[in-house]
Amino acid sequence: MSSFLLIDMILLGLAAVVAIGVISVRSLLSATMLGGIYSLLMALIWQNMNAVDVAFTEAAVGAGISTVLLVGTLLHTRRETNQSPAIHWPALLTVVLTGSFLIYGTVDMPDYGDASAPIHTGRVQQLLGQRVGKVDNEGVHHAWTYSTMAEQSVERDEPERSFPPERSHGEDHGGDAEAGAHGHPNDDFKGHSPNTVTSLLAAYRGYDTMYETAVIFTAGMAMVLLLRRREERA
Amino acid sequence: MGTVLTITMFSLMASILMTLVRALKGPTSYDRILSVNAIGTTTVVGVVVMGFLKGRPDFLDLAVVYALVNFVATVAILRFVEQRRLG
Amino acid sequence: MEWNDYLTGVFLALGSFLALTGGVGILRMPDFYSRLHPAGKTDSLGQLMVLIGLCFQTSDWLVLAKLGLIVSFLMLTAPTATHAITKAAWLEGLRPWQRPGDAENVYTRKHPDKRAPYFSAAPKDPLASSTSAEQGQQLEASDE
Amino acid sequence: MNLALLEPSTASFLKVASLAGTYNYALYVVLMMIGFYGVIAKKNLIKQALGLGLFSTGIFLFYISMGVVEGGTAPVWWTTDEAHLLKAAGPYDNPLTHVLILTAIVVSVSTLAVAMALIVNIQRAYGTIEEDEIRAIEDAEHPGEGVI
Repeated sequence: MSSFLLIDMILLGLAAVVAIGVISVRSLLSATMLGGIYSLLMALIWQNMNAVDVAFTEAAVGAGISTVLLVGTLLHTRRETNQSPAIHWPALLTVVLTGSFLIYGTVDMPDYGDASAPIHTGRVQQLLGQRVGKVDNEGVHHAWTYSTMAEQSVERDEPERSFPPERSHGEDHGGDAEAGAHGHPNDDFKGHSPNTVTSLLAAYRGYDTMYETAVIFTAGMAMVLLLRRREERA
Repeated sequence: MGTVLTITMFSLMASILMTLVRALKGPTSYDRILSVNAIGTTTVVGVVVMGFLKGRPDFLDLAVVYALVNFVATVAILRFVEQRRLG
Repeated sequence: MEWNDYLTGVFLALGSFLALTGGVGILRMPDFYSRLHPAGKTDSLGQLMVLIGLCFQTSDWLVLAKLGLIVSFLMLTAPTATHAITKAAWLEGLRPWQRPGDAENVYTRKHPDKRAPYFSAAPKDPLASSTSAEQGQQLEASDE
Repeated sequence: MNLALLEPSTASFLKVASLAGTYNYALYVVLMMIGFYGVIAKKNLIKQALGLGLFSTGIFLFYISMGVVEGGTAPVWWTTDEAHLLKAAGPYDNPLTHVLILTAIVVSVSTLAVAMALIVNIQRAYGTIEEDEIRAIEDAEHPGEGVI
C-alpha cells in the first residue's frame, strides 16, 4: 500500500469522526467550529487527490465564507439546540439501509486510481487528449498526453491519433486551416492556460460557468431580499 | 527524502488527531476555538509538506490562502464571542 | 543524500517532534490556560521548523518566496489569534486552574475536565474591578 | 485468485466482502450518510443545513476520486523548476471532475447562504429555529389546517 493511500484513509477516518461530532454536539458554535475543522481536513484530502483547484475553492468557500455565514446566523438566532433523544431509530434505520444500498452500488465501480477506468478512456478522453494547455518548453509538453496513456493502458480499435508536430507558440495561435491540416479537428484548446482545469472551465464547460455566476447572483439577491423585508416590517 | 517527508506528514496527522480529541471534548468553547486555530496551522504546514511529498511544490499558494482564511475564521468566531457570552 | 537533505531531515525531525508534543500537550494539559502553551508552540515554532527545513529542498526562488510568505503570515496571525482567544476567555471570566494548597487557591478544581469549567463573576473591565481580596470573596461566593 | 474466472455473482460477493480497491467509495458513503442522518433526524434547522453540507461533501469526494490516476500529478502543466518539469510530464489526473466540482462547491455555498437567510427570517417570525416548536406554534395559530 502506498503512503498516499494510507494518508487518504487516515484523513477520511478523521473526517468521519469530525462529521459525527458536527452532527451530535449540542452547542451550535461548536458545530460551526467542527465544520471549519472538517473543511480544513478536506483541503488535505483534496491536495492528496491532486485536486488543487478544488482545494482553493474550498479554502475560500468552505473554511472562509461558510464559517462567517454560520457565525453570522448564530448571532441572530440561538446558541444551543434542544435536548433531543440520543439516537433517532427510524432515521438511523433509513440511513443504514440507504448507505448499504449505495455501498452495494459502488462495488462495480472501477478501482481507485485505475488508469483504464471509463472516465479516462471515453469520449471525454478524446476532448481532453488534445494537448490541453500546452507549454512551449521544447519537447516537454508532448511527452505525455491522455491519449498516449489510454493507448498504453487499453488496446483500442481506433486508429492511432497523431498529434501536431511541435510549433512555436505564435504559430499555434494562427489560422485554423493550418491546425486542420495537421489532422486534429477537435483542437479547440490551443494556446490556452497551462492549467487544464481553467482551459476546460473556459471552453468545454463555459455555459456551466456562466450559469454558475447566475446562481451566485440569484442567491445574493435572495439573501438581500429576505433579510431586508423583515427589517422593514419590524 | 520521501521517507522523512512521509514521517513528518504522519506526525502532523497524529497531532491533528490529538487536537481533534480536545476539540470534541473541550469543556469550554475557548478550548474548541484554540483547537480549531491549532488544527488550521497544522493543516497549512501539512499542505506544504504534501506539496513537497507529491513533487509539485508550486502549489504553495494554497497554503498562503489557508493561512489567511484560518485567521479570518478565528477573528469571525471571536467577534461572536465579544458580542455574546459563551459557556 | 546531499548536505541539504541532512539539514532538512534535522529541521523536519524537530518540527515533527514539536507538533507531536504540542498535540499531546493540548490533549493532556489540565485547563485552558495551560493548553495555550503547547498550542502556541505548535503554531509558531513547529511550523517554523518544518517550513525552514523545506526551504533547503528547492532551488526555485518562487517557491522560496511563497514559503517565506507563509512563515511571515503564520508568525503574524497565529500569535495574534492566540492572544485574542486568551483575552476573550479572561474577560469572560474563565479562571485558571491551580493545585490544591496553592497560595490563592480560590479557583481550585481537582481536575477541570471532570467537572464544569470555572467561570468567575469577574467584571468585564479589569481596571474598574475591586481589590483582589474582594474579588476572591466574590469568586468564592459564585463558586457555590 | 482471479476474479474474472469466477461466476459474476461470486466475484461480486468477494469484492463486497473485501472492498478491494473501492474502500474509499464506502468511506464516502459513510460520510454522506452521517450528513443524511443529520438532515432527517435533527430538529434544529442549522444542524440540518450543516448535515446538507456534509452530504454534498461526500458527493464531491466521490467525483474527485473518480478522476484520480495512480501515480498521477495535478493537471497543471506550468511549473518554473526544471527538475519538476520532468515530474510534470507524468500522468495527470482527469481535470473534468475538478471542473464539475468547482461549480458544485459554489452552488452548495449559495444554497447555504440562502438557507441561513431563511433561518434568520424564521427566527424573527417564530422566535425559534427548532422544527417541532415551529410546528407547535403553527398548530396553535391555525388549528386544524395542519403544517406540511
